[in-house]
Amino acid sequence: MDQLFLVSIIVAKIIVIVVALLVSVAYLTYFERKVIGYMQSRIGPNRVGPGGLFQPFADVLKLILKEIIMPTASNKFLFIIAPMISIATALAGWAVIPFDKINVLANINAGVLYSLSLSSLGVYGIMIAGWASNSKYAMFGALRAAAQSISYEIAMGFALVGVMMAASSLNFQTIIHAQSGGIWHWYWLPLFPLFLVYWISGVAETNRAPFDVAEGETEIVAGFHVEYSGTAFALFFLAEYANMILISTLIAVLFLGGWLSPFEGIPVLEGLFAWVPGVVWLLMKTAFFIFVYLWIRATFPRYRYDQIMRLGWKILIPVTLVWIVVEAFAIQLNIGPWFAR
Amino acid sequence: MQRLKQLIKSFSLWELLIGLKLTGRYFFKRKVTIQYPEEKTPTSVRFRGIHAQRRYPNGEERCIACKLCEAVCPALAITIEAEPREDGSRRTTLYDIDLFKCVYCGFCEEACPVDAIVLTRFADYHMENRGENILTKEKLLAIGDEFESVIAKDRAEDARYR
Amino acid sequence: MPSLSNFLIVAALLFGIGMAGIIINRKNIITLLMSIELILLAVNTNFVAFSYFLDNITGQVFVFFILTVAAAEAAIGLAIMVVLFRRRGTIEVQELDRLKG
Amino acid sequence: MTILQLIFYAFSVVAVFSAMMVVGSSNPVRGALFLVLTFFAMAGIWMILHAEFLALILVLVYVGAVMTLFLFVVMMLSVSRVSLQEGFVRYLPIYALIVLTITGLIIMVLGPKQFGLLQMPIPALKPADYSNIASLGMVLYTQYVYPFEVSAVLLLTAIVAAISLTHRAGKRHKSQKISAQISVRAKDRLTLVNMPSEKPSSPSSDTPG
Repeated sequence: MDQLFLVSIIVAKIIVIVVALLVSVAYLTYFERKVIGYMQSRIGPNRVGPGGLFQPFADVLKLILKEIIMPTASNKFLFIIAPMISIATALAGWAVIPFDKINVLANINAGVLYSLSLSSLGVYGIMIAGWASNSKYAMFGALRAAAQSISYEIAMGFALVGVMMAASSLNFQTIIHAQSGGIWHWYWLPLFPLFLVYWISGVAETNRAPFDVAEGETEIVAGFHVEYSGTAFALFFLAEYANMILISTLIAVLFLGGWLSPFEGIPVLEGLFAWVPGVVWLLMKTAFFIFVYLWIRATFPRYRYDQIMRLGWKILIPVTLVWIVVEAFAIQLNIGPWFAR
Repeated sequence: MQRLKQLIKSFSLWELLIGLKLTGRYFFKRKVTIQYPEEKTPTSVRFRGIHAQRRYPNGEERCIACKLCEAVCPALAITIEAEPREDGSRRTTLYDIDLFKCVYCGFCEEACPVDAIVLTRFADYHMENRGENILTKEKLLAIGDEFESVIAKDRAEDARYR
Repeated sequence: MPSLSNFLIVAALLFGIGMAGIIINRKNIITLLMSIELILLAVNTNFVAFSYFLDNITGQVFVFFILTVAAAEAAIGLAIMVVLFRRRGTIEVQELDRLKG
Repeated sequence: MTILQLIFYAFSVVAVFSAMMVVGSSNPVRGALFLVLTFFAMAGIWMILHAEFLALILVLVYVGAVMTLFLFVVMMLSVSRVSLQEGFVRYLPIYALIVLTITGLIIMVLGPKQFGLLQMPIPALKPADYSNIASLGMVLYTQYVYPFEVSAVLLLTAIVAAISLTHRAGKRHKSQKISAQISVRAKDRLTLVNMPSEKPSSPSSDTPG
């Protein structure tokens, strides 16, 4: 009975997280259209509801009512299962994210490793979708996504290695605690190159502009999801945006101190903002990175495929390697203020 | 030295930051969106929208079937057939404009010796069924009747530049 | 908690299937490589199971090394396969009967 | 039957079934996808064995990287379908017999009689602050540090080998070779051939009639 109670609590937590996530994904699409509109001197959607606030619901309704078209020569089973894999990996990654000092679904020791391996699984949805569609463009998209994901995972992993070395732990809560002591103790400063590399490869991992060659509309129409429509397409869409939020949260946790207050260690302000719950700080940091996602999308043109590969292998990976060595020396020689034990 | 400068520039993502600054500035700029069905952008008196045929103030149609517009039309959108009416005056029996072919160049209006065919300033029209793209004489005259005041005013305003 | 023999039997089944894959399916190299991966996975499972039941972490260290070697093997094997396909236009084992490139 | 046992049996059924599909499927892409499923299920089983680091590494390295590479190569080479080779059906019983015998022997040796819970009791639960990763790292970086370095070198060798095998110094760009251009002489490009001029056999045949 006791176990049952425990399980039901966990299920309730999962439901809360998933519902909150789905709502924020819905409003992220609205936010994206608004932000990009504003950057292009437009005002974005404003017809459905006050200021277009009900636009996401209209979109969802449209996508649900649409028919799912199955290409005749496709592999039916894989065609259906691919979007499910995408959304499952995107949602499962949230299990280890700490929202607060105590609120975390699964506070496991290998949290960083878990989230890294799940983000590497995300590409399977894309590859299976591309292959099962039996379409040339989808195939191209899948191949591009596979190559891109392998290349950028390495840079991403190395950036994480830097964080793990600095915090000497793979547990998210320990990593956050290791960053306590004010904004200058967060890892974005001592690990600045890794921070940048992690951000860039995070954008690449989620297949967002300017690294969205897997679905580049101008070259391969929509890449891996050309053949998808209706709810199946909506799942891909959902997965992409959930991944965006996940990456933003991860970078906030790993490099910007997660739920730590930015006013820590500042005499007056610290007391003034002590009442703010940690999750608010985390959400604000996440929102900032989501905004940067959209900002980048509104600013930069798409990379050419070989340029993406060159950036990943010849620039990001060497940069991380160099900085890991520098960091190792700093840790070994006890160089303050960050690496002193 | 030049190379070093270049290297520092590219590793500090300088040019990317400049790009971000530009879009960031536009984020706060005044928006130029027009709420279309409620608001419209101002149009010129020379705006070339949907076609219309005009009448004289006494109700007689102006077109005399000289076929100059048919001859000048670069898209071959105009088809005219004519024969003398009972009172002996020459008038069209068929005057069709294919809106799918029309390129809205306004040459027909230029060519018309009696200011019969004109392009109005109304551009938001639509078709729902096949065949509605053909503007027949009746439709043209109806459009002309509807907007005659606007058409006359526009022509008067533009007259001194013609 | 399942007993050690349960884990070992699953590993043995995987090993047998992998071996069957190598013996029976001699048509293309990809399946051969995948069968080898299966066999390695079975061996690794044995190591992990014994490591847990004997309460000795060394078994996991060995799995770590085996994973490293297997990853290297897969990378080089695939590279060879790509080169082979480029040269010969096929990766069927029985058509690769000449000793020159 | 406890929940743990249930999970174990579920994972092992999935693992064995998908392993059979890896060997049995005629389409390499499907085979690779089933292999992914096998790895996934086995990672779950390793998780039951409290080897969480290795389970996650298995997912990260194998499912995330190696199998993606496999799929990439298989898709790129487009070896779509392999027909069963001739003689396959004839020899299948013999092969199956051999494989089943060996597997059966192994299972007999490893059965519950030798490695049941009585012979191999479940070890005591670790304290709450025990970290599988930390203890693994402790052994790896002290006792096995040289093998660790050697495996790093091995991986480096694999990188170099894979790149040198598949790298084609492709023509990336077109460029002028100015030295070649200015050293060209007219007679290299143009050959003048002496040949007798032809005359029309009957001049009237050309004129239009």
